[in-house]
Amino acid sequence: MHPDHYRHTELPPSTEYELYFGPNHPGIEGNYALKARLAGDTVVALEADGGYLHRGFEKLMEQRLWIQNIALVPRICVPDPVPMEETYARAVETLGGLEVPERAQWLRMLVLEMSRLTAHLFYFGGHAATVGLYTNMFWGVSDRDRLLDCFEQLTGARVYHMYITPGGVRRDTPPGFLDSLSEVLDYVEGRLPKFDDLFFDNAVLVRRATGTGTMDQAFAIDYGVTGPNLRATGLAHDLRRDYPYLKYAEVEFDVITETAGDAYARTLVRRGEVIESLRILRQVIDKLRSVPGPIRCPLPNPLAWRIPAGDAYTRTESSKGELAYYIVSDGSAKPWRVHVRGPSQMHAVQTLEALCVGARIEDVAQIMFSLDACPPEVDR
Amino acid sequence: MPDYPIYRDPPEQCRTPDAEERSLWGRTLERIADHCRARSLFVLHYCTGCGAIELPPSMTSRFDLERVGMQPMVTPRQADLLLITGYLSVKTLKRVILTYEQMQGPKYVMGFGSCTINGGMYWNSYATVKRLDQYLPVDMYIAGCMPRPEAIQQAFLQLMEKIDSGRAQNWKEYYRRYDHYLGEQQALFGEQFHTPTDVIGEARHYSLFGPETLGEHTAKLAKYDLYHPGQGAVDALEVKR
Amino acid sequence: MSGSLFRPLKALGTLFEAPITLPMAPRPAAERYRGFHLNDHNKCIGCGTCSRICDNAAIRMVHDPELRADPVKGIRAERPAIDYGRCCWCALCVDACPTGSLSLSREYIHISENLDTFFFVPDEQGMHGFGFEHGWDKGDDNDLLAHQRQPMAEVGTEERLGDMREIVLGFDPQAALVEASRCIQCGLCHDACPTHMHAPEYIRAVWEGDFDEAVRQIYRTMPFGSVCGRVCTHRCESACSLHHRGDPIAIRWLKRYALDQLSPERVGQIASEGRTREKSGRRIAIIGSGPAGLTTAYDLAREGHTVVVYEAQTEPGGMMRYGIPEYRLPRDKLDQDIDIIRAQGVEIRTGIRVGEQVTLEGLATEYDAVVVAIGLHQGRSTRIPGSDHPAVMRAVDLLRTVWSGADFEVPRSATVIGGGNVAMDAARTLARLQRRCFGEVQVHLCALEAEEGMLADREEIHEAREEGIRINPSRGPRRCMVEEGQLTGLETVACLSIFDDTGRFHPRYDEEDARTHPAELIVEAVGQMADIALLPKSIVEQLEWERGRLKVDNDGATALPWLWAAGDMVEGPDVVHAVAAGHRVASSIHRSLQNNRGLTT
Amino acid sequence: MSKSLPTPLEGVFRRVPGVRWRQQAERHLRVELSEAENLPALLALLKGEAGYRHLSAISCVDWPDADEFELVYHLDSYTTQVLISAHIRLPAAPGRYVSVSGLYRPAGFFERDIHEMFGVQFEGALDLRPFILTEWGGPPPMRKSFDTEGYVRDHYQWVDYGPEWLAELEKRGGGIVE
Repeated sequence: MHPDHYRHTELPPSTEYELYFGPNHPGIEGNYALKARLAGDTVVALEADGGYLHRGFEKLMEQRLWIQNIALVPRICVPDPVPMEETYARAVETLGGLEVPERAQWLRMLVLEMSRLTAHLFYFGGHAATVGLYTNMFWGVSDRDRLLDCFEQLTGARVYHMYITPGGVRRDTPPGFLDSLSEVLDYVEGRLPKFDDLFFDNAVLVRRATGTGTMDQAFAIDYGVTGPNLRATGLAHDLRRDYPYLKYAEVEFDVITETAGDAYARTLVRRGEVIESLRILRQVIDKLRSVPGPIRCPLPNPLAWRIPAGDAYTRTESSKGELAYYIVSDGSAKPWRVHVRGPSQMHAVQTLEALCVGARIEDVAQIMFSLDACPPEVDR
Repeated sequence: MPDYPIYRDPPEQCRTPDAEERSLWGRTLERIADHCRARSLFVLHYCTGCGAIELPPSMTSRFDLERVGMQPMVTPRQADLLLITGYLSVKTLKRVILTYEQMQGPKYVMGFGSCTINGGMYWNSYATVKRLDQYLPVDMYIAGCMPRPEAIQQAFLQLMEKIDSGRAQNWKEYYRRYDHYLGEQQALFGEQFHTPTDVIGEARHYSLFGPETLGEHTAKLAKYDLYHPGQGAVDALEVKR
Repeated sequence: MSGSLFRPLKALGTLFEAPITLPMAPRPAAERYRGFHLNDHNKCIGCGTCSRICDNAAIRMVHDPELRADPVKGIRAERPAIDYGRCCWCALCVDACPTGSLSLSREYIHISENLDTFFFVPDEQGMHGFGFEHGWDKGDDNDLLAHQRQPMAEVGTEERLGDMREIVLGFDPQAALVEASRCIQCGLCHDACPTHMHAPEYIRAVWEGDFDEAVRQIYRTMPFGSVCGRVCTHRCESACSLHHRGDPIAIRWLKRYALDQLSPERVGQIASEGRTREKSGRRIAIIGSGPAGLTTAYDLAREGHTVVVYEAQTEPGGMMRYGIPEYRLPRDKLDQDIDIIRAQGVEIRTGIRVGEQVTLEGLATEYDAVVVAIGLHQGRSTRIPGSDHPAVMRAVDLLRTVWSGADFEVPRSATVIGGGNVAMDAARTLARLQRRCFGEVQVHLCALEAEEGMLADREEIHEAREEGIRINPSRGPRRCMVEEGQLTGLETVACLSIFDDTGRFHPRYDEEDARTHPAELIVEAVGQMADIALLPKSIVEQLEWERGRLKVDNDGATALPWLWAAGDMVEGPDVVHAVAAGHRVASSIHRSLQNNRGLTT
Repeated sequence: MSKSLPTPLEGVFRRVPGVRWRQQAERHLRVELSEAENLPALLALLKGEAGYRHLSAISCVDWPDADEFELVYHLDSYTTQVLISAHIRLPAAPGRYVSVSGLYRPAGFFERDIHEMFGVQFEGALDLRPFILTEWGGPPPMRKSFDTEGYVRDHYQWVDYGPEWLAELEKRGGGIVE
C-alpha cells in the first residue's frame, strides 16, 4: 500500500482486542487460521478457521476407481501419510472380503511404524521450534530425512508412498533394504540421548511446556481426544493393542502413558512411542527375514474391479490418534461414500479452542503443535 | 524407432530485461541490485499446500539453502519469494493474493508441482484452483508431486540465475496488466472482490503504469471507497459472493 | 520439574562432528524411484491402458502417422503423452501397462517457466534426453493385470469320442465374470477383427451382467454370433494387448457366453431392433446361404429390401453346416442364428441350384442386384498316382457327406493328407465315426509342414492327438497304394523343405525315407476352390479374373454393375471374413440402389 | 453371526424400540434404528450405562434414489471395547435432525461438517456456521446431485498445451486422440 493511503485504526473502547493468527503465520502448523480475542496477552476466546487446505477428497474419491484412490488417500495427511493408505485399504478389504497375505501384513506394519517415527521426529522439531529451540528442529527434520531415504528405497518416493494397496502392498523389499533400515533405526536410537540433552531435558522446554495446554482425562474423553494426546492424560488406550489389526497382536510393545495431560506430557508420550516403534520395527524386520510369500492377494483387473455393496468402518492408530474411514460401496467400481475421520478434526478445532482459553499468546503455537494437529486432515 | 520431437532443452522464453528508457546509470544500478537480490532471497513462510512438507528439509541442515543466502521470512513485506507449494484452495488463493500484493517489488513467485500447473491430482475438485498463472504472474514451475528437496534446490538456483541476469521481471506484469489479473480474480471470487492494497497507485509509484493497468475490471473498484477509515483489509476478506 | 540449563550445551559437541549437509548437486534417486516417464516405443502398442488407469487424466494418447500401425498384430500408431501438470507419480500406469513398455526413471528435476514443457511424449531417453536409468519398472511383483485366462471346461476325451457332442462346455457365470473383468478395454481387438466387432463393449456388458446390451453390441456387426462365438478364427485374441505378458482374453468364448444367456426369442427381439419397416420395393437375389450370403441378406433385409437367397443344398448354412463338424458347432446354434436372419424378412429357397433350376441370367432380369457367395466347395486334389481311386476323397466332400446325413461307409483305417484345420476336421470326424462303429480309432494324418509350421490351430492338433489320431508332420504323399482294386494305404516320403529360396511352393523330399500309412480311405485336405459352373460362359467373359479368382473391388462389386461377389470364393476360407465381406457388399448394394446405380436390365 | 452381546448392551438395546443389531465385523456391532427419533435415547443409554463415552465419528451418506440421508454414529467404549455403528435414515427434505452435541461434544464438529457438506440441519447444534467452505457459493458439495467436474468446467480453466512437438505432429496429420 502506498504510504499516503495508510489509515489509522480506531480500537473499540475495550481492553480486549482481536488478533488473527494465520493462515500465513509461522506459529501455525500448516495452512490454518485462528482468530483470538485477547485481553493483554491472555487469550479470552479462540476460534479456529479451517478449509484452507480443503480439496474435497471425499467427493473426489467417489469419482475414482477403487484402485485409483490409493494415490489420493496419502495426501490427506502430509506428515503421516501411511496410516491413511492402511485404513483405506483395510476398509476395502473388509468390504471385499480380501485376505491380505502374511508377508504383506508385516510389510504394512513396517511402513506404518516407519511413518509414525517420521511423524514423531517431525513433531519434536515442530514443537521445539515453537519454544525457540531451533537446533532441535534442524535435528528432527534431518533425522526424519534418513527414514525418508528408506521410504524412497522401499516405495520409490519420499513422502507420498502410495505403497499399500487393497489386498496387500505394491512391491516387496529391495535387496539389502532390511539391513539399511536396521542401520537407520540404530542411528535414530542413538540420537535419542542427544535429543534428551537438547530437548526433553532442556529447561526452556520443560518450563514452557509444563502446565501448558493442560487437560484432564475427563476433558480429553469428552472432547474426543485420542492417540498420544489421550494417553498423556493417563488413559492407556491404543487401537494397536485394543483393536489389533494386521499383526500387532503378535508383537510386543508397551502403551506409553503420562498423567499430567500438558504439552510436556504429550511430548514425553511421543518420545516413549519412538522407542516402542523402534522395538516393533525390529520385531517386524526379524519376521520379514523369515516370512515368505506373496505380497498381494490375487486381484482382478483394476479397471473392472467392483467391491460388493456394504459398509465398513476401519480404524488405525496413527501418530496423531484414531484415524477412521467409513466407506460405503453400492457394488460398483467406485466408492459410493468415503468419510475420513482424522484425529486432528477433534484436536485442532474444539479441543484447541478450549485449551487456549486462558493461555498466553505465545503459547498458542505451542499448544497447537503439542496436540500435533494436522490441518489437511481437518480440511480434507 | 520414430524420431519424436520430444522436448529437450528449450530456449528460455523470457521477456527482455525491462530497460526501455532507463539511463545507463539506472541500468547499471539495477544490474548491481539484481546481483545482490539473487544472493539474499527471503522466502515467505507460508505453507499453502502439501509441497510445504519438503521445505523444512530444504531449509535445514541436510539440504541447507542458507548457504545460498535463502532464509524463511515471516512477513510478506520483507519477503522476496512467494512459494505456492502445491494446490491452492479458493479460500487460500484469496489470502495468497492479499499476501502477494503486500510483498514489495521486486518479488517472485514459484509454483511447486503439478497442482499449480494444471490442477494436478485435484483436477476435478470443486475446491481448488487449476492454474496459478491465471491469478498471479509466476516466474518458475517445478515438476513433481511433490518436488524433492534437490529439485527445489535446483529451482532456487535457477531462479537466482534468472534474477541475477535481470530476466526475472514477471512481477511487473501484475502492475502492467492489473486489469487482467483482477478480472480473473473477480471471475472466481465474485464481482465485488477487491483487496485493500492500492495496486494502481503502486503501479504509478514503480513507473509500471501501462495501458492495461486499468480496464473494465478495475472500473468496478470505483464504487468502493477503499481508503475510507473503517473499511479495509479485514472487511475485504469477508466479502462474500 | 524444571529441566536442565546445562545439558543442552552438550549439543555443542556436534561442532566437532562431520556436517551432514549434502553437496548442492542432486543425489541419484533410489533404484525404484518414481521419476519422469520412460517409454520403449518398440514395445509400446498404443493400447492406451495407461491413459485409462490414470486417476488424474494426465495421460493423453497422441497419434503419429509415421509410427507403424498393424491392427492384426494389435499395434496402434499412438503413444502416451504425459501432462506433468496432472501427474502424481503413482506409477499405476506402469503397473497396468500390458506390455511393460512404460516405466518411470530416476530423473526428477524439471524446472521451467514455460508451461508447454510440462507436456511431453516420453521415450527411452527420458524427459531431457539424458537417458536416465530406469526407476520404478514393471517387475513381477507389481503387475496389476490379471494375466491368467479362466480355464474352459471341456468334455473328456473318452466321452467326446463317443458321439458328436460339443467339446467346449462354455463358461459358467463366475468364470465368465472373471474372464470379462480381465479386459482393459483397449479396443485393439476391435481394430483387428475383420468385421470390427464391438468386443470391448460387449465384454464390459458381460462384466456388468447386462446380457441384453452385450447381445445388442454383438448384433451391431455380427449376425452369426453363436457361430462365431464357437468357430471364429479369433484374430481379436491374437491382437489382445494382454497376450504380451499373459493369456489374451477369451473374447470368442465370452461372445458365446453372452448369446447363450438369452433365450433365442430375446436374441431375436434385440436383433430386430432398429430394422426399417418400410419396404424399398427393391429385390436382391443372393446365391449361396453361407455366412457371406446370409450377412448380406440380413443387412439388406433390415434396410427394407426384398431379399431371396438361393441354396443348392437342402438346408441353409453353407460351410457352417456342411463343413464344420458338429462337435465344434452344434446345429441348433446355427439354426438359431439363421432363424433370426430369416425373421428379418429374408427368404431362403433351398434345394435350388443356380444354373440348373434357375439361371443367373434369369435372376439378373428378375432382381435389381445379384450377389454370388458360393464359397469354396470343390476340393483340390494332390494328383498323386492312385488319387483317382474311388476311396480317395476330398475333405470337403467327406464332410458334406457325413454332415448331410448321407450314407457313408466308415473305413476301419484312414489317412488324411493335409495339415490345416480342414484336415483336422476330417480326421477327427473319422475318428468319431470309427469309434462309434468299431470302438477304436485308426486315423493317420500326414502334413507336409513340420509340426511348428502346421496351419491348424494348436488346440486342434493337441485335441486330435488326444483323440488317438496319429499326426505325422513333414510327410509328403507319394502314391496311393492299391491292391486288387482295393485301397490299402498311402506311401509318403520325408519332406525336407516346402518352399524354395524365392518363397515359391517347391517341396523337396528325401526319397529314401519312405513310409506306408494304412488306409482304406484317403482324404485329401489340400485346399478348395469355387465351383463356378453356375456362371454362364457369356458372363464369365464379361468378368475380370485374377489367377482363377474372381476379381472384385473393396466393396465386392464386380465388373458387371448388377453383380457382387462375397465370401470364401473371394477371400479364402474364414467365417468372420465372410461376414465382414457380407457387410461391405450389403452397404455397397444399398448405396447403389439409393443412387439408382447397378440396376439389372 | 455371533449372538453373544456384552451384558450392558443387551439391556440397552432392549429398552429402545426399533433397534436391530448384528455383528458387522469382529468387535463391531451394526445397529439400525427404524425410528430416527429414538437415536438420542439410545446414545444416552449407551453413554450412561454401557460406558460409550467416545463418539468416534458421525458419517452422512446421501441416498438420492430413496430421497434420504443416512446418518451413522460410530461409538466406542474404553471399557467394553466393542465398536457400535448406529444407523438412522432421514428424509432428504427437509433434512432435519436433532443435535447430540449436548451428549457428545465431538458431535459439534461432525454436525457442522455435515451441515456444510450435505445441508442437513441439526437443531440445537453448537455451531452451524460454515467452517471449511466459508467462501463457497454453490450447493452442498457432498450431495450426489452436485457434479464436481461440471462445476470445475464452469469455474476454472485447464491448460491448453501447445508444445512445438505437437504442432509438428499436427502438421504431419497426427495429434492428440480424443
